Amino acid sequence: MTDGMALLGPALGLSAILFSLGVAGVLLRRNVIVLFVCIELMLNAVNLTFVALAQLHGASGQVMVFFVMTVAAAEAAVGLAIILAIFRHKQSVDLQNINLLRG
Amino acid sequence: MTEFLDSIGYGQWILHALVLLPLLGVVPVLLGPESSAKWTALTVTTLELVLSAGLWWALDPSRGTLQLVSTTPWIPTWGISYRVGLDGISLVMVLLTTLMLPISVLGSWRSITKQERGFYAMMLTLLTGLVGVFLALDLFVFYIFFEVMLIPMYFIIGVWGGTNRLYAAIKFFIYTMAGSLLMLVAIVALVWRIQVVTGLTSFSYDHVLQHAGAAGPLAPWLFAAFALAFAIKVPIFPFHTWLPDAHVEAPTAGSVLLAAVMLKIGTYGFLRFAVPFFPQVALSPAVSRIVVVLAVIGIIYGALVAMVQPDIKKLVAYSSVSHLGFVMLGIWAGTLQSVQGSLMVMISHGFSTGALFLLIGMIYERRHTRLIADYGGIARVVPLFSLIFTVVALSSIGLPGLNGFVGEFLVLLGSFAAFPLATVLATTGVIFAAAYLLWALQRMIYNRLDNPENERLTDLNGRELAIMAPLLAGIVWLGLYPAPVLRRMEPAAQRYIQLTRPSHEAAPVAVTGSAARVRP
Amino acid sequence: MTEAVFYVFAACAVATASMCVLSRSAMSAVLWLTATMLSLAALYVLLGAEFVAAIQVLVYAGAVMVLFLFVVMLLNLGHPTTDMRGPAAMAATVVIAGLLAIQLFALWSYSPDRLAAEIAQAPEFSDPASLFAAGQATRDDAVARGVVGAVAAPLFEVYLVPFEITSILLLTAIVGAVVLAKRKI
Amino acid sequence: MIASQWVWLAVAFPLAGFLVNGALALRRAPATTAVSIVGPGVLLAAFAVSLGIFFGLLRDPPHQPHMVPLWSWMPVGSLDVTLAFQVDQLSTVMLLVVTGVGSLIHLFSVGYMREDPGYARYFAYLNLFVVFMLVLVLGSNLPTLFIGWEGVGLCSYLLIGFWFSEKANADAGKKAFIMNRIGDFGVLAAMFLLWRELGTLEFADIAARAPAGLAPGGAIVTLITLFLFLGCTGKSAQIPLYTWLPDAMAGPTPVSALIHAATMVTAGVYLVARTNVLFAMAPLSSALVAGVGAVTALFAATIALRQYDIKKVLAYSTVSQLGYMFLGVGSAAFAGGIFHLVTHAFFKALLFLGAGSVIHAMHHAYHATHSHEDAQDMRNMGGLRQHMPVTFWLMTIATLAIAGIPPFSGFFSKDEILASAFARGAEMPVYYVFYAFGLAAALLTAFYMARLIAMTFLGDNRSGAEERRHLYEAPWIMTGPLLVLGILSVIGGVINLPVFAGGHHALEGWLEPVTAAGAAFARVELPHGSTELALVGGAVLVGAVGLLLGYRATLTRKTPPAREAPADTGLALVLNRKYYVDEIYDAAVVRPLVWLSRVVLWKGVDQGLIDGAAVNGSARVSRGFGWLGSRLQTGQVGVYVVFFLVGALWILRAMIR
Repeated sequence: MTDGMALLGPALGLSAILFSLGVAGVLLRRNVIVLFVCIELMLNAVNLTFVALAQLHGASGQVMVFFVMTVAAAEAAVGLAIILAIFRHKQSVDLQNINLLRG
Repeated sequence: MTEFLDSIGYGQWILHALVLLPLLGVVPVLLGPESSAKWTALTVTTLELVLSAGLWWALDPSRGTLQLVSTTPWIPTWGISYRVGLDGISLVMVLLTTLMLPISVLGSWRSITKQERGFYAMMLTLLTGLVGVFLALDLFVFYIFFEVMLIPMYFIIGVWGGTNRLYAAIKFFIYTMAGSLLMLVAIVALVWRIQVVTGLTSFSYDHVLQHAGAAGPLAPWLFAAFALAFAIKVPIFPFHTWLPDAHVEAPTAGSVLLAAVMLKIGTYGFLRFAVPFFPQVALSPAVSRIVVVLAVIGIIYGALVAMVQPDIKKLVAYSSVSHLGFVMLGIWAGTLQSVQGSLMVMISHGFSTGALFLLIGMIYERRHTRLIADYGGIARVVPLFSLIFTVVALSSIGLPGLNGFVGEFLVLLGSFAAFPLATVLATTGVIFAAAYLLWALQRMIYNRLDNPENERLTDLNGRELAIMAPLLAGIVWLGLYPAPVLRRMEPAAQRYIQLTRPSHEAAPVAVTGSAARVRP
Repeated sequence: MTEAVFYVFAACAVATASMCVLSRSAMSAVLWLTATMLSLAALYVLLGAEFVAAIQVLVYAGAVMVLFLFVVMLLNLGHPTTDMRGPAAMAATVVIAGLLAIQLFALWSYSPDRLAAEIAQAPEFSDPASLFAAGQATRDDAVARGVVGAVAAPLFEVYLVPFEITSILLLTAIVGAVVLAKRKI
Repeated sequence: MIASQWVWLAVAFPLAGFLVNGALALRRAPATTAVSIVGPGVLLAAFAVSLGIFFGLLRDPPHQPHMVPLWSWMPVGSLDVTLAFQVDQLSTVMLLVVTGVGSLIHLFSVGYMREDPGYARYFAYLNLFVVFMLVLVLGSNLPTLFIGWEGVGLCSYLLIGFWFSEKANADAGKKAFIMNRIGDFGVLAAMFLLWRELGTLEFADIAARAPAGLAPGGAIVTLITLFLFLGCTGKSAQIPLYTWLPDAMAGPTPVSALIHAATMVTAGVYLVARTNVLFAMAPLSSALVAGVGAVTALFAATIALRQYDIKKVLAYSTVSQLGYMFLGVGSAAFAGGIFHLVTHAFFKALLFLGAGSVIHAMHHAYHATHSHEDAQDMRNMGGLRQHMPVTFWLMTIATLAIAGIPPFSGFFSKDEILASAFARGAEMPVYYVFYAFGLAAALLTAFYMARLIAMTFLGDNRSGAEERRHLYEAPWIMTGPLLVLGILSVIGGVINLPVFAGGHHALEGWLEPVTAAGAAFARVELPHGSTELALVGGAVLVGAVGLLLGYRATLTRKTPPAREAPADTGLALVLNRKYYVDEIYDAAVVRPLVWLSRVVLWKGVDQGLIDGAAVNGSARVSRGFGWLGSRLQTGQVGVYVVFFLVGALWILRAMIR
């Protein structure tokens, strides 16, 4: 048992708080960019979980964090490009004005 | 002939060849140029016909059991094997199929002008499905072929059909699919029940047939699922409304195959699967009563509705409902005469309705209308067409001496002992049949020629005569000398009766005491 | 000592994340998030993942967040009044996020001992010691080969194929982003 | 003399003729000469075969029919329907009548139809008809008979609608076929019952097994015979299925002579005689047969009184005479019925051909002057005796024969039927009523026939001055057959001369082996002595009075030509419109059926209920669900997130304890 292992529970709890904050942001905000920011926050919460559990399970947890970061980077790039395209079209980043998925 | 077939090992490879050949034929059709697609398709289907002809001799007519059975393991863990074989009933159905295919390819010769490769590829795939359905002796394989033939037909109607083709194609597809999915559930449930009892998982027809009693209390439900799938296919009133739409919208070849072969898969399914698996349910008084009443309703209802159709294709479609009612009546009556009669109706309906659709297709190519009212008096300009149309219509009416009569007569004669009242009512169908077809005949080819567009009609050409010739020959041959066909089918029909009513003697039932007194 | 440092950075992370969610302008939200990431990087160090912490600072807080800032500035949204949703959404947020927090916060009580006990009860896993052994092996590895080597070994051995796929994903994302963002190609 | 085994030749000749003529008909170029030779030639050959067989039988009358199996038709288990002919006394009589009278009518047709564009087609049909008619009378079992039975119906259909470009003709053909089909339904049902009860469909076996296998007078045998008789009413135009026969006159006149007078329509009588054992065992059915026959005889005769179309008169006369035949066979006088069948074939064929000759002349006259008057309307005729003396005299002979004036053939046969009905009255008094009906019908028959002759041949000519110059006697190819039929009409009675006329009921004796089975159950003892003479005298008197009345009633009044004739009123109108039976059938059966099919079944059940409600209904329900689902897709990401999170919470709740 190292020091870090005692922090497993608190780390997981912190990750829960951060994740819930991210969810709250997604629900609360209408600005698409802020939405993205909140999603990044949620991803970071998950990363924290991975790192915390890596103490038990081995380096796989840390490797996962790399993958998450890569995907997050890709997502940010594409997502922001989409926001740019939408903004050009609608002159707005407000979610209420964006309902292309309407059935 | 038998020696020759033995010498080339015919029995070992023929069934696989019949299933695979059309599928292989798809490749050159798709890869070749657009213009040669129909030639390739014609070659392949004709080859298939020639190959299948040998089955007539390869089958031992003295035995009613399944012959030329060949089994190849496929998915052993689920007890699924590719298992094919045939008896007298499958034999005639396969021959009917392989005969109809080259004819329908020839019938599409001029009428299919767009995406010919796709069309003929579909036709060949359909042939594989149809032949496979009649040969399959494994429930899983049967189900697969059952679906395989559905998809090409969907495209044939949906792509090369008439104006309202999408509605018809989707209706056809969903109707059939609804039934066949239930059937799949029933197949799996039945196999599962049998596995519970015998400890052996097997979709093999023989195994399932032998242990179908294991279904126990599930039997009525399983039978209902099988029956619904086949009833839609037949179609039995009130599951028939896909048929007129599909027929009207389908191109000629589609209508021909639909009527001549695909409808028979429903009745074949009853004969091969549904009734032999669950005879106690199927032939119980309650179910019998329902089926027979529906069959008689189908006969009369189909005829009456056919009578008032303004569209000649719809008329023939409804007449199919009527004819297939006879088949159902005969299957349920369960005497040798009625079962044989049902089989004869299946065959002769293939010939006469197939021929009717071909003829309608030929005249449609010239006038581009199917409305009866648009014709009239054309016997004067197209005498050959009129002659053949009349003969075929008469065969459909059931004129003795032509093929339609033999089956109907045997069905009714055989069914009378079992269901006297229903049979008498069904017999009135012959009156209505005369009414609707003769009325249509009169309005189309007799009367005064008062539409100037009809003046320019040209009579049948050589290709069209070549299409009709084998059908006409069959119509007359089956009408006057059906004995060889009847003898081929008799052992299989006997076996069906033994399977379904082990207690009864298969010989014609003399119910009353008076007849028994007369018999020596 | 370690625990005290942990709670300090944890408090920082929660505070900055809250500011990020609540701050009015997009610009400040991005900046607050960057602060959260830096706090998390510190926590990673405490949890024994030094290399991840470095990457977090360099790539995440550095590169990705700069991308966000670029876009925010590019759009030049000015100072919007607010983009908060109405009271109904607020209530829904409180309910949903609250429930989620309560559910997830159950994880707080997870200690290695409890985990070991639960795993031992579950019939599928035989030996909890084998799980913890993997963690111990990593730490030993880090001592032997350095923090980078401990992560690199599994990354290029076990996860080689996913790693390569990730590179293709990145390439696709680049192309996609260019196609989407350009007016005309 | 020809052995019975060669009887198939009699069928094969016309069949070959049909094939040759059919092939010629499909060619564009007419082949009049070839058709003229082949058409009647094959019939004459068949007649020669028939004669040979007849003489063979005459020399050595068999007690069992000679069976000539052709091939096994429907072998299914114990049912083994063989296509087989049987040659016995009854079938030989029919064979002779069909081929003999048929030959004459074929010859007549050469003259009558020569100029028709469908000449080859006509002979093809006619030959085919003979094929089927021979199959009908020769068939040794019911299914074989049924081939012929339906086959003649088909040919009748084709020949009635021969000039199919007229809707009325095509209508008439269709009506004939469908009405016959109603009757065929009866024959089929009877077959099913027979098969169930006796296990056979062979006539010989039926005759052998029925006495033991069926209860005499029982419900089963009554039902069988009723079904059979339903078939007979269709084929032989008895009430209630008679209305097709008058319409059938739309066909060429020789066709009316052959099919609708001499041969096909008598098939019903033949069938009753063939299955005489069944009818003899079912007195109730026999009474019904006799009753329907008697009523039809009288009913049709009344209609014939007020018809103006010469062929329509003869058509109703045929219906009426067929009624007589059924009165005969219904009175167990099977031989008597067949006797009348034979003599009727002679004189009615003669009448029709004579009428054909008249129509031919009138048609040519009107054609020459481009007039569109009706060549068949008797009001346009009159005084034709001067122009067509041969036809006139021959038709007069036929008239005397049908009116029952001795010594013409009709006298003997009609008298025998009436006497039989009278004799049956001793057992069942209702037969006295039938007898009275028959006698009344005889009076009316004489009346309308005299009217026909008087309107057509006597008095002033009303066809018009111009047309009169174009009226000629028919050529020899037409008058020749008439002459032969005339001779037969005179001497035809000789085949069954009664005792009082110095004979010994030769035909009855000849048919004895066939009718013996029935005779075991029902036998008529014809009255003897004074009763017999009184009956005979009464019948002759009635006939003579009828003739006289008809003659006087027609000639004393001036008949205006058709175009100037005042409309009929009152009873005459009712009779002229045939009691409105066609209209009643149309309103009571045809229209309701079509309405039911179209409005209720097709539009209502099929399109409305099944397709509309059930099929498209389920489609609409699923589309409804789909619409509901699509309403959830607001396009607002926040809403999706809420859904997503609620689901995630739900799953978490299950996972985290």
